[in-house]
Amino acid sequence: MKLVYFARVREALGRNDEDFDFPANVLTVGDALDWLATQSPLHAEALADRSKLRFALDQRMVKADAAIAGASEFAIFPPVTGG
Amino acid sequence: MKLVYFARVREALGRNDEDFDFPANVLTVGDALDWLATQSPLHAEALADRSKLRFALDQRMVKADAAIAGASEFAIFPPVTGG
Amino acid sequence: MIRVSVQREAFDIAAETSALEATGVGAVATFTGIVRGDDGVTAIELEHYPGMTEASLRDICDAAQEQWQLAGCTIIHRVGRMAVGEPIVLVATASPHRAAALESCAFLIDRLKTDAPFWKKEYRGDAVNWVEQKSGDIARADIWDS
Amino acid sequence: MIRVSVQREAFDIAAETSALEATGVGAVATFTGIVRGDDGVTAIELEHYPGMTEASLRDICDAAQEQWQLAGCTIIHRVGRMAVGEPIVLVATASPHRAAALESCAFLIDRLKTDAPFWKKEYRGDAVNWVEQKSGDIARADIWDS
Repeated sequence: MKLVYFARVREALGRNDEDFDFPANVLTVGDALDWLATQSPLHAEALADRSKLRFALDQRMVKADAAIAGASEFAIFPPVTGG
Repeated sequence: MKLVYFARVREALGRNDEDFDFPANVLTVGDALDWLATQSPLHAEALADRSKLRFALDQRMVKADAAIAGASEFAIFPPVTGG
Repeated sequence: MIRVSVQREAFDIAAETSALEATGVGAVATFTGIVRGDDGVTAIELEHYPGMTEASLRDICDAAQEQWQLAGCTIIHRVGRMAVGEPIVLVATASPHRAAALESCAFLIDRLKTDAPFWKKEYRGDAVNWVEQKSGDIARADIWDS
Repeated sequence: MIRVSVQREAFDIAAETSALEATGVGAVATFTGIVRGDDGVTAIELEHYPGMTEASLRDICDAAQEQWQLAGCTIIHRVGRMAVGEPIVLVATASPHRAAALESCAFLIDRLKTDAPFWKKEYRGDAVNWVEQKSGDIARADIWDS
């Protein structure tokens, strides 16, 4: 699955995107965050405060309990601040 | 006193403005309308339906019970329809 | 900044909003009224009361500035003959707050329709008639008093 | 008519309102957001999520057209770096009804602030920080759901 990052998350991770194959027990966005946090100290820190994170699957906003099955693009970013 | 007319009132009277010296017993806008209606059949007709008339004294909107004393310009016109 | 204008020529919305943006606040709202071709109308003609009109538009801007925090308030109203599709009136405001900018535009246009001495004729080809005041416009303007 | 654009360059409000006026209705409203120089801010920089941004802006226009009778709905949002005083965003609507045009502009800008994937950095000279989402913006967007 392609992970894409924006704004503060992108800067904290030092990359725009990366690819991961999640293990079979990763079912939801929340599971994926837990697993990602184990991949590096940088991931652990960037994803620590869930209240400051928002998510999109295939470019649709979703909550942390959304199932990731079938999605090809998983975006993680801070609350939006446009306008 | 200078009378000025606009829109349908102006067209009904066939003039933009005219001057009148109101008699001493004409105190209010309403009195003035009663008196003006006696000046010609054209005035009587143009001023007959008070519900379709609005008034300004020295370019300030007023009601029919407003005193005309001291005013130099008395405008009579239909309800406004701008915008 | 208050700017009112009664004019025959069309207005330049970009120039008007630029002037409001230059007040340094974050929100500019506008409302433009356009000649509608409803019921076969082909053109309109607007008459006004010179002097009183400008004063009443300034009064309406003053009232808006009392009710909302505005850095600028602009009303431009055209007079004379206008074809269907031409702009008639522009109201525009600048404020630190987006809701204030939009709400004050609603106030300005509602108030203008009941307080400013303009009168509108409609043309349908050669036929012409004076437009009657709409009771809905009076009701809408009264909302702001409550 | 729905038109959304995410672009680096400034927009032309006159061209946008002309397109909306050409829909043939009587009322066009606009809201422009401008970079404020509050608290020493000298510039901002906007990042977005290409693809998702345009889709979310179209969704917001669709939602406005469900709620109000609109002949046209336009959202233009700039990205990249902008100095204080520069316009950031334009929302504009055309409707047969003036209240619908103004209210739908308020809806569009409120909704955009919580739903569209833009992120804003503030520059104060060389210092830079990401802007935090305002709880007031969330509360304002929620009003439209009630």
